[in-house]
Amino acid sequence: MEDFEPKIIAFLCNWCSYAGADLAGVSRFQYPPNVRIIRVPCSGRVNPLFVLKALYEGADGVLVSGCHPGDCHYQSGNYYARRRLEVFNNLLNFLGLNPARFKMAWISASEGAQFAQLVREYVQEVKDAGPNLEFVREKADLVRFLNEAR
Amino acid sequence: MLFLKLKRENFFQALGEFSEYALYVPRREGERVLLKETSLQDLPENLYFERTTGSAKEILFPQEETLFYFKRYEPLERPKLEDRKKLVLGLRPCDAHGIQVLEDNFLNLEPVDVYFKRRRENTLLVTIACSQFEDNCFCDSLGLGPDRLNGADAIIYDLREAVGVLSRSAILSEKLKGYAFQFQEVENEDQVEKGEVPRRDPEQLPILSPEEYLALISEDKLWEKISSPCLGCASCTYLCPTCYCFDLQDVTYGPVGKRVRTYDSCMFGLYTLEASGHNPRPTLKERWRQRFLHKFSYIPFLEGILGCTGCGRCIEVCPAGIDLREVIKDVAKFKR
Amino acid sequence: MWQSSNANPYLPLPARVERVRFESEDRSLKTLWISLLNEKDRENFRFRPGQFIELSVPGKGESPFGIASSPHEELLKITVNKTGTVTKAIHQLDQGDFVGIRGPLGNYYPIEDVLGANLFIISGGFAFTTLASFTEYVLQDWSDKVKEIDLVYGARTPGMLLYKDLLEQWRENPRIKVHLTVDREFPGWTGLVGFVPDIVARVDVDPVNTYCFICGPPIMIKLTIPKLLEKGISKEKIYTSLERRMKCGIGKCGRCNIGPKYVCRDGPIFKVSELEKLPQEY
Amino acid sequence: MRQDDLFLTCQKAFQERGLDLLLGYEKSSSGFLRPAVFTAPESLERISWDPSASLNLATYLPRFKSKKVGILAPGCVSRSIIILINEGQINREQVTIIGVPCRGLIEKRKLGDLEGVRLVEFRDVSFVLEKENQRRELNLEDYLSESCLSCAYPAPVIYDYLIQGPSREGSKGFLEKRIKDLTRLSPEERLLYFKREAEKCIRCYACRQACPMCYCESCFVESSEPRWLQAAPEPVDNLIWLLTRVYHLAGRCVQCGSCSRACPEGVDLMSLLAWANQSVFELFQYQPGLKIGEKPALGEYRLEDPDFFWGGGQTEGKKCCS
Repeated sequence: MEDFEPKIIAFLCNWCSYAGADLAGVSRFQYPPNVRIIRVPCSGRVNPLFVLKALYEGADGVLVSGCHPGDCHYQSGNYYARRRLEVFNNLLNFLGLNPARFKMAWISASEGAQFAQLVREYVQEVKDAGPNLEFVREKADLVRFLNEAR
Repeated sequence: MLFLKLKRENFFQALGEFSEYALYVPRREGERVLLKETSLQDLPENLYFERTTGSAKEILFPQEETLFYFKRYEPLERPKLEDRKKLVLGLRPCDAHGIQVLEDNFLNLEPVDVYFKRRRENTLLVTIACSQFEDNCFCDSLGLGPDRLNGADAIIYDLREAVGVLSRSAILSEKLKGYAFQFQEVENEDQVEKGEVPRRDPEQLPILSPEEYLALISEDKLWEKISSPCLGCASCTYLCPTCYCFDLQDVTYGPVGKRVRTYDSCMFGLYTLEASGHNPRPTLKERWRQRFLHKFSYIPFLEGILGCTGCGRCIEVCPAGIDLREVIKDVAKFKR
Repeated sequence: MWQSSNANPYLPLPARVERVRFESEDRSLKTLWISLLNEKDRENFRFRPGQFIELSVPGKGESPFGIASSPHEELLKITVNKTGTVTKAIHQLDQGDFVGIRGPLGNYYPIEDVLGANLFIISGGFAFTTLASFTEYVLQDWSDKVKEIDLVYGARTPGMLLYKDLLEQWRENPRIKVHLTVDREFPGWTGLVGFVPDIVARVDVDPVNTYCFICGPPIMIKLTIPKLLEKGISKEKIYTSLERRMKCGIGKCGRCNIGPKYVCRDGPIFKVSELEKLPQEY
Repeated sequence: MRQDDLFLTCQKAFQERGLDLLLGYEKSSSGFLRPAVFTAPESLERISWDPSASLNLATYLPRFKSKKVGILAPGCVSRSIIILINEGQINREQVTIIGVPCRGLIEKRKLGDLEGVRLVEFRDVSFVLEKENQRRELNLEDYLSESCLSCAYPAPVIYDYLIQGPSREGSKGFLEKRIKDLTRLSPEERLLYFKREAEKCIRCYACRQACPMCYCESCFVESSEPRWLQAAPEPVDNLIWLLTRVYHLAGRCVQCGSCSRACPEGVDLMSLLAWANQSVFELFQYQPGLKIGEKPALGEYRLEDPDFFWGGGQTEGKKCCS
């Protein structure tokens, strides 16, 4: 899988992680372009269904990142996220999903370098895991029709 | 109709004539009995098949079916019709009654449903007369009986050394003839030799006329009583051999998509919920009335046959233990 | 209706949106003019006022809409209220977009059965569509074969009245008496004020020789029928068009029935005398 | 437990509390219990309670928000009631809890070929079935639900009236062992196992409807905007449905087994549910349905909660099952 370029969906909180990603860009920290960012108001806004939906639609990995504990713009959103996503992550592991499919992180607005490092690490993790074939919706017939209809 | 008698070994040989058909029979998989493709060699010698967990409708009306593919931004559609020929062996007479109800809805009432039609034309349904009554089944109480042809193309009777086949399908009759040691045209299915058919004193169920049922439409107390333990799940309707209600949904992938037909259930609140928020069947009371009257009044009205096969699946699976036989009795008490 | 058994009744005919217009002041109602793409489909598509179509937005789904144009118009007209997934998608459509049409479906207002009589057409809100088609059709083709025509049409506000161009034309037309009403007083509004059932009660009609046609929200229909009965009009002479959640539109999918009648196949137009025998599920 | 004790206590509760209705069970023609709504004290003669019950009666409670309701409650049901109260679905004052002892509930599916027979009676550790005039005595323990074999609280946790009688001893083990066995498999094998289970699902939603905690008026699975998954029972779609329902029940499920018994296709729901609860317990030391006034585990937080996020403090001791 040398040339496998994973598609990763990143749900980043508006106040810290999104700003952190922005800083990584502004500071020209290099990181692979495999991440598609979706900005959310808070890591607490991330419904686990977002994660499942992303995988279902074909993402190879999903990253959720928010403010460090104690730094939430809304006081406590990330504490809730921490509980919920950990339980959710546990469930995914028990289900037998490759652990690389879902990652949770804390990135503050000043951690541009860390964001770049996180993405580098995570992209490599997903590359090692290979493409998501196990948790994606059945669409072979639609793909076939698309190719025929072209 | 042709009635044929074949020696057992000849019957299995005769099935070899259907090489262009995929053979489907009920097969046990863990806790469930499913209709599965199988090879001729794997058929049981005694031709005994367990009753399927789900109903036979899936062979002609699958839970999920693509009607057509389309391009989203260009006028292009491509219907998807299934052409696979199937020989389905080992279903029960009650399953065949269910098929008849489906045929009436999809084929006999205009307009014709081309998807169902194509499948029906490509399917040979050969049922086997029951050798015993199953748990909770009550076809005999509905006057249907475990030895009837109903909507099947042919039914098999166990005549000990021989196999009796009553066929109304030209294809089946033609192909089986060469293997039979005896065959004759018959007018009426009661004329044929059926071997040992299970008999019992049927439980007496008071089945009213469609009009009498319809007259109970506004007996709110009755429907409320019946529906009060109901949970509103769809296990009864999804497993029912005559429930044919469906939903249509679009599934997309980039610029293309498909329209998919899936089972739907009158027991769900969303089933009749209108976009405005108005729901003409807001509670389980109305939904139960719909489910019951559809089977016992509307289908008899529109199609001339009973919309219940007496297979008992709904009784077996109901998580609230609602017993349709008792419901039938309760309803009859309200007859005016 | 579908003539040939070989036709696939689930397959929409390809069509194109030719023109769109916001119909109401709050932009919740949008009117679309649609044409069938294929010459042959255009020839075969013959409808009568009261019938409906299933409009597909490919990828979003399908919904039923009453045809609002008169049979003589070249384009099909529908008016769509933005409420759910499909209607939201329809509101996003613009001139040139492709859609799919199945139909015409259902029965129609039986003009042949009511010749020589007075017509009393009653409607409220955006359910005016098929009755607008019917009114225009009667004025065009049957004007000399019916007697008096009264139209009561109401909306919440003047800005929510549909087809103001048509209403304007009819107001000039001596063959029809148009009673427009809104729920309450508005500056500049010179028409009637009050709910449709109350206005209906005030209109003077001949109870013996009048046929009524009602289409509106369920509550309006429920309140209007008694007013007509009070006038002495027989239940046999009141027609109403019903609305239900539909999927297939051809009496197969099971959900739109009221008793043994399917709104999509046996309706949507029923006599009140027929409805009486059915459960009150509408 | 004596039948007359049950009847008299329920009748007493009905009158003393001025109940509008009482949720209990009655015998069906096959001798197995089925839920029944009793609306008059006289009708209570039919009320019955034994291990052939299946549905968790608390499932019905949110339907009767404005009524005074009595309910028969073994341990699991009483815990469901506590959660319903804690989540604001019902008021403590409106429910009258008639605690009943519980010896575990039969999993009808385990009867296999015997299914559909008539249930004659329950004895101390066994029960008697009749099929075609043949009687068979079966050991109760062998036919109990998986959930009951791992039930820590068979006796009611709260009650207003209590019917005396022996309850099964609280025991953990069965599902815990199943989980352990599953975690010994490779992730690929586990995923295959759960996918096979999911393939059985016909999306009839009997599990959801039979669950007292699934009281949402609209469920994500039927949402059209956004549409999370298809209505068609595709394997991955089914998996998302099962998984998300389990996630929604993490730390709220009392493992009554009502959903599992309701499933017409025999999908293994209990493993996932038990795992979710076990996770919640190991992470937050939380057990659902034991205390009135408690918030659900995922509806609160503590500053010192374990933190396995990248960039967070803790990365060691991360529980993973492979």
